[in-house]
Amino acid sequence: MDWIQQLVNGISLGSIYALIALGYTMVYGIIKLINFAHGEVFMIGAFVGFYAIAGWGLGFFPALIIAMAVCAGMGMLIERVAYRRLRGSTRIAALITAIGISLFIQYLFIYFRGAQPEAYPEVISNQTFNILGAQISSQSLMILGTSIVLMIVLQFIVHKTKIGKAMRAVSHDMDAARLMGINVNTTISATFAIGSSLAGAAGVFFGVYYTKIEPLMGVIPGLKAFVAAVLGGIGIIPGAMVGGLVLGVVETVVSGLGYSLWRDAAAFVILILILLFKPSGIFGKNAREKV
Amino acid sequence: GCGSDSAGGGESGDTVKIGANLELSGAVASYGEGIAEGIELAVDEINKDGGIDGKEIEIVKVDNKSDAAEATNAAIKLTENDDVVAIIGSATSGNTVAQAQVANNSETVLLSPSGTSPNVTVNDDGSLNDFVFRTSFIDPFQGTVAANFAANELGVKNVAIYADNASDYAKGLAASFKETFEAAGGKIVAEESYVAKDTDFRSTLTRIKSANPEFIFIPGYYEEVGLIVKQGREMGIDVPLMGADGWDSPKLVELAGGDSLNNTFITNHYSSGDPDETIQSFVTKFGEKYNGSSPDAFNALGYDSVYMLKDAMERAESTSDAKKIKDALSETKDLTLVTGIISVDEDHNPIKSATVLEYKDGEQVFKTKVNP
Amino acid sequence: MLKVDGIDVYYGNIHALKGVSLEVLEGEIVTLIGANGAGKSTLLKTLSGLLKPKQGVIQYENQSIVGKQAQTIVKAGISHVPEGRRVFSNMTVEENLELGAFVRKDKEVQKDIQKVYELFPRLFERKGQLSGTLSGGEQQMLAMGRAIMARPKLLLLDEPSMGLAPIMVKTIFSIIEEINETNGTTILLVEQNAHMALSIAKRGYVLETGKVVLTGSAKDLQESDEIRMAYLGG
Amino acid sequence: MNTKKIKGFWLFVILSIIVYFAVQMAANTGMINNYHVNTLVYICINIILAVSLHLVIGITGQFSIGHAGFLAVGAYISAIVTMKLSLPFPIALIIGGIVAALTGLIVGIPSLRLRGDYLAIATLGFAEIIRIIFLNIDAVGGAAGMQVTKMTTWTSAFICLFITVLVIVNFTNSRHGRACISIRENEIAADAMGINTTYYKVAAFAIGSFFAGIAGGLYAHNFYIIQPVQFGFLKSFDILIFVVLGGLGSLSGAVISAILLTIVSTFLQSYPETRMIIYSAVLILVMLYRPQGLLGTKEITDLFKRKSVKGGS
Amino acid sequence: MENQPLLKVNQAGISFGGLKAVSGFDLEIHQGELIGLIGPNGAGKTTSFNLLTGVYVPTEGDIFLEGVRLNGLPPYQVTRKGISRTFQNIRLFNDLSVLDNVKVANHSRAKHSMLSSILRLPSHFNGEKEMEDKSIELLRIFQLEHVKDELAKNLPYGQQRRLEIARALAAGPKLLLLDEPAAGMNPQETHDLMELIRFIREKFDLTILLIEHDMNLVMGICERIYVLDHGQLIAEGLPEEIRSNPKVIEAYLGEEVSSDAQG
Ligand SMILES: Nc1ncnc2c1ncn2[C@@H]1O[C@H](COP(=O)(O)OP(=O)(O)OP(=O)(O)O)[C@@H](O)[C@H]1O
Ligand SMILES: Nc1ncnc2c1ncn2[C@@H]1O[C@H](COP(=O)(O)OP(=O)(O)OP(=O)(O)O)[C@@H](O)[C@H]1O
Ligand SMILES: [Mg+2]
Ligand SMILES: [Mg+2]
Repeated sequence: MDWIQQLVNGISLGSIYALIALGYTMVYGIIKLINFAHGEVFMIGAFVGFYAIAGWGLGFFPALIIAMAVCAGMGMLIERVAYRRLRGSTRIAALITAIGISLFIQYLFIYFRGAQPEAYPEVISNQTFNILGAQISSQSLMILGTSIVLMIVLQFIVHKTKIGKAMRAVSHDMDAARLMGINVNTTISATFAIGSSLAGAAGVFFGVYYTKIEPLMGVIPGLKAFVAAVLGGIGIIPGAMVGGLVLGVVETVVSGLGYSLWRDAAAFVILILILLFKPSGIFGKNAREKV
Repeated sequence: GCGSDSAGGGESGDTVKIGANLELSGAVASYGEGIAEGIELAVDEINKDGGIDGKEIEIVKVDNKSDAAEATNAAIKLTENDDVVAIIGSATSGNTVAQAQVANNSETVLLSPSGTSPNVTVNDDGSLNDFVFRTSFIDPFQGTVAANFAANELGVKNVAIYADNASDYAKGLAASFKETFEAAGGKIVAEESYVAKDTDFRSTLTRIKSANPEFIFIPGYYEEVGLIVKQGREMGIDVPLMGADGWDSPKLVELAGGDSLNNTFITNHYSSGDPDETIQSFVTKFGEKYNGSSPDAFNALGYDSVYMLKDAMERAESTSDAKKIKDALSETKDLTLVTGIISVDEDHNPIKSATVLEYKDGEQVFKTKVNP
Repeated sequence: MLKVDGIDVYYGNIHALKGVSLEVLEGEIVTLIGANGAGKSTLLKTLSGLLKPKQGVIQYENQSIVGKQAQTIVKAGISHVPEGRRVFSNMTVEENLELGAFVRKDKEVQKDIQKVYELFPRLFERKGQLSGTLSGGEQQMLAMGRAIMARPKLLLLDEPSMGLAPIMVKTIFSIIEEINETNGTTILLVEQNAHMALSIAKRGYVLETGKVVLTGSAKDLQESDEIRMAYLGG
Repeated sequence: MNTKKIKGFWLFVILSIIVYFAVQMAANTGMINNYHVNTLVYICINIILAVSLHLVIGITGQFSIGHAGFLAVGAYISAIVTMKLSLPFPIALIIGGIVAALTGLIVGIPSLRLRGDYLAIATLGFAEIIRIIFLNIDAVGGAAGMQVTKMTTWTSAFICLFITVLVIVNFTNSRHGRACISIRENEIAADAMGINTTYYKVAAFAIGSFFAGIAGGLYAHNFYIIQPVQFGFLKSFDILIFVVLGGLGSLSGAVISAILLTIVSTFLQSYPETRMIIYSAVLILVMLYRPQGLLGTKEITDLFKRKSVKGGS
Repeated sequence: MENQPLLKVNQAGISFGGLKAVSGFDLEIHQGELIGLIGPNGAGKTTSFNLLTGVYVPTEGDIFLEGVRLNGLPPYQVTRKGISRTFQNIRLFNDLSVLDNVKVANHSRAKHSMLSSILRLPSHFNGEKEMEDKSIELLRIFQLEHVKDELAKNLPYGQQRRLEIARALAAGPKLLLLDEPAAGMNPQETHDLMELIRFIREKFDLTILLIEHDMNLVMGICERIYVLDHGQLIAEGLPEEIRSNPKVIEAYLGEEVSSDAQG
């Protein structure tokens, strides 16, 4: 087997997962909600990008910006309409609502445009380099680069800026955060806006890289991104990155060995093994409840 | 205690009630939707022309969520509550099998547009499902055609198969391809699978590439095949590729890109570029109804299913007696449809010729026609 | 400075405050004592905007603050040190202090942090430590320091001595007095430890099952027999 | 106290017998047709699933979102028993249940050490693994699935439902059930009170899996074919939704929401374009306006109790 | 045999990461004693309770109950061996009734099996009846019988604290550990609590170890007192000795406390 080639394949796949997982983990980190609708925001991002490029003839970057902006708005809207009311309720109620929102978006979308897929136009040319016998596409390098940059930016926002501090405060204790003069609603909206715009960006990259987009495209990557986030330690930004890459590489290696049908199973086996030996993910702190 | 009364069903006033049990949500919603579009186009046409025997067709559409249990449920609803005389559905073999016994028991005709697995009409134990028919080829036929084409026309010896493992259709094709190709003295150097909804095929393609095949057979649907072709070509796999009717969609060209599709072949029921009148008028009318889009295989099969029923009803001289209609269906002979000129054999499968097409810069070019 | 008139507060069906009225003058230390569940914390939460009263008036510097968001109230100069400290445990001591100054836009935040460190030298020693790993007394200091960072005019303290070692209790109380004296901060102090609270307060209110049952100067209250029996342990 | 519970028990038995015969009569006299009977069977299956998951999530508080995996095990194993080994259907159901329970043990023992979302994702992962295993076994048809003769009837479905509810209610109202509830309420305190928390978590999980397996047997023999795609995570979510929508911790809530949602979903089949939109909208609205679920933690009997007390006094 | 201590802790300790939360902890408690454990915040008092009850496994040293080594036993087994506890932050089963809270603690003393409960065999009814009777009796002692059907979370704070002690007793301990039972109580309530602790000690023939910051309570009822600071014992002795121990005054009591406590 072509090890280097497979590693390259795995990292390209993994960086897509990572890109989606970053937004996932961000939202989770702040309000502890498994936002199943994240995958749908990703889908919306892909379609907005598509319409911007194919419909209005915009270039890649304007399309990316528009998609991110629309998704940021979507994220805030979803939070406002569906999650805010549930802040005081059990997390499982919020989870079911998230599943509901996810289905709702999917089928509303199908209702208005049908279930058939769409093919992304080629907006950035794709060159293939040959390094050490492995084919590396410029697009996959771009995706990897983007995820790393976004990870660093996010890490910076959360740890160094004022809004980031507000986010962390809200995530620890909402009432205490209020007492510091933090506007909890605004902070959570901002979190959703950032997380969702990342999902939107991921959608556009996905479209460019894989060409095919369709209304149910968010389901599987959404789930995989969630797995990646848990793998890395949920709520931890670099963890999402590493989790995504690990997942991508594991899947690729398993397929590369000829067990492509077991690929998803293998990903879950790895996940479960990591959880069993390190119950809070690769980067998670094993915080036991203090008695 | 059912069946005795429902044989007289389907005749409520002066319409012909036909059920459509389709995958309109869930994983393969796009297939079900494609069939539904075809059905609607045909029904519009027929009703405009005065219906069947003066009666308008009324379609009762139900969603089975791409789930076999729901398909059973929906079929029972159609037969018991809506009293349809026939059901068109479903897109996948599994969901069709899930309603086959319901159709037999309630004596309702079941016509599957795209259920290609042999066990749709003939049960695992060899018994025939009296009331169940289909519009499409069965898997072994297309697989055989493709294998013969590869061995004889392209003259390749070492081939790889890359099949959709989540689809019985693709697995059926792969199996018959393998059997025929090996019988013809060829060698399968790699056999790999993917699962529908996958988007990244590079790792397996890398593996296939290192087996150095001269030809790759890729049974599956265009949604994934488009990506496989694109990614394969990017990785420098430039041998001929081949698939079957599941590839047939204008989307394939968009997804893979015209360049990548050069040197690929498919077996199909028909060629949308065929100047044949039936085909061209279908393509035109479809475009008119669905703002300019061109039909894929599901659209065509859904469309044909309605006409196949219409033909049988006219010959049976009944729009309500399911027994007569199923007898007429099993005697279908030389019926000209968009997807070919068909006759139904004793296993309730349509016999029709297959066309082999080649993609040239995104256009399908007629290559040969193979008779069964 | 603060005038509360006849407020009613509910948790769902539970009627936690029933027509409570009280007054705090500028520069005073006022204490609020009462048994468990009397509604002391509820009152403070209402003042700082975490809860909304169903009825009644709350005037702060002659302006109604009823229905205002917590962050607005903080900006107006009321800081609340909640029951159970509620420090942001995964953040460092210094980050907690910075958050205390969240609403401030001026450039003197760093200077004020130094001032807090002067007030609580222990916090300076631990400024880089995650606050969740501090001891209870240290966390209490942090919670108070954090509240001071907002430069409040009125400081609401909810049971600052709860669960603290006797020596810590003393320290905390002397710091409260110090804050009051040096910064001129007005303080509304909720305490179980009525003895200590009355010893530093000017006036006091006694709350029982959601109602004010007694009020007077700290001295009078300390000498009242009822109070001695119920809250000072005879 | 105890006499009241015994009374409730007999009430339940008598009510069940009445419901059973009412449906049976209606079907025999043609008042309801096959479609209705089939819907009722589907409702029974869904109630069994809901109640079995209720034991795991609602009672023991273990957030498992991979229940479809056990459904799949029960379905496939029982189908193998009847179709390949030609044994009678009741035996197939029991074997399906037992194998599902064993699978529950295998899944539960390692993963129940995890908490909250981590447990959720682990159970989801296990369910996917189970599904992929069936997908790769050609003897059971792989992706194409396995044809199964219809054997499930109203009678068999109802008997299974009756037993499931009885067992789970009896379990819940005993010291063992209380042990499980105490784990849900506060695991550390339960441990400190001498409860072997691991044992009870795993026991509840295995019992829940057993009945999910029984439901799987009924399911397989009702719909003519089983395929791995039927047992994906969306199926698990469907079951989870029954439990949460009814009210976590409320058995009657789970039952009622399983009934309601099955009816809603079946009814919406005829509105294919808007079906899932309406379904998801219902879900969202119920959760937004009743986040504690339809019945909260109460049982339907509590509502009667209160009324009768009021009426009596 | 008479002289064997009920509980013997030998050089026990535990670290979290680099932090030695408790180290070299020695403790000896004899049947029937009432012992206090005090120390500054973060001294390791609660942590030592967690060591005794199996919540944490000691990284050094040994713990013996009646000569039986407890190290490494999970909490539920420690409880069955005879140590039960209350928590610093109340941990009741909030959505269970008061009666059921106590019944849960009775659990391990009941015998009827899961099968007998599912099949509703006579042994189930007998077993449940016995549990119920025992629990009600306990509630009566704690004056909680009238609220037995209330949900635990709806009780006022003081009753919650009492319920927690009742629940701990239902587990049938030989040694009862109380972690700040008087926290958040006013002097009057604290006084009542002291009476209650004395009473149950007599009634159930208990040995009690308690953590408390309220010096009135500690000095009032404890026969001996251990003082922890920074995870280590700094003093041990009679209340009067502790009160005047300079180390304790410096680390914990503060100078004037002796006079205050009398007030
Ligand atoms: N979140 C809540 N939900 C419902 N009831 C509450 C809530 N918080 C407090 N209560 C009730 O309101 C009443 C007043 O509670 P509050 O916390 O204000 O009392 P407190 O005087 O501060 O007592 P403590 O000395 O225990 O702190 C109590 O009966 C309490 O049970
Ligand atoms: N699970 C844990 N992880 C890390 N550190 C811990 C853990 N449990 C306790 N500690 C640390 O051990 C030390 C002792 O804590 P402990 O809770 O035993 O104090 P305490 O004496 O009970 O204090 P208090 O009187 O405030 O309750 C503290 O520094 C605490 O932060
Ligand atoms: Mg309070
Ligand atoms: Mg402690």
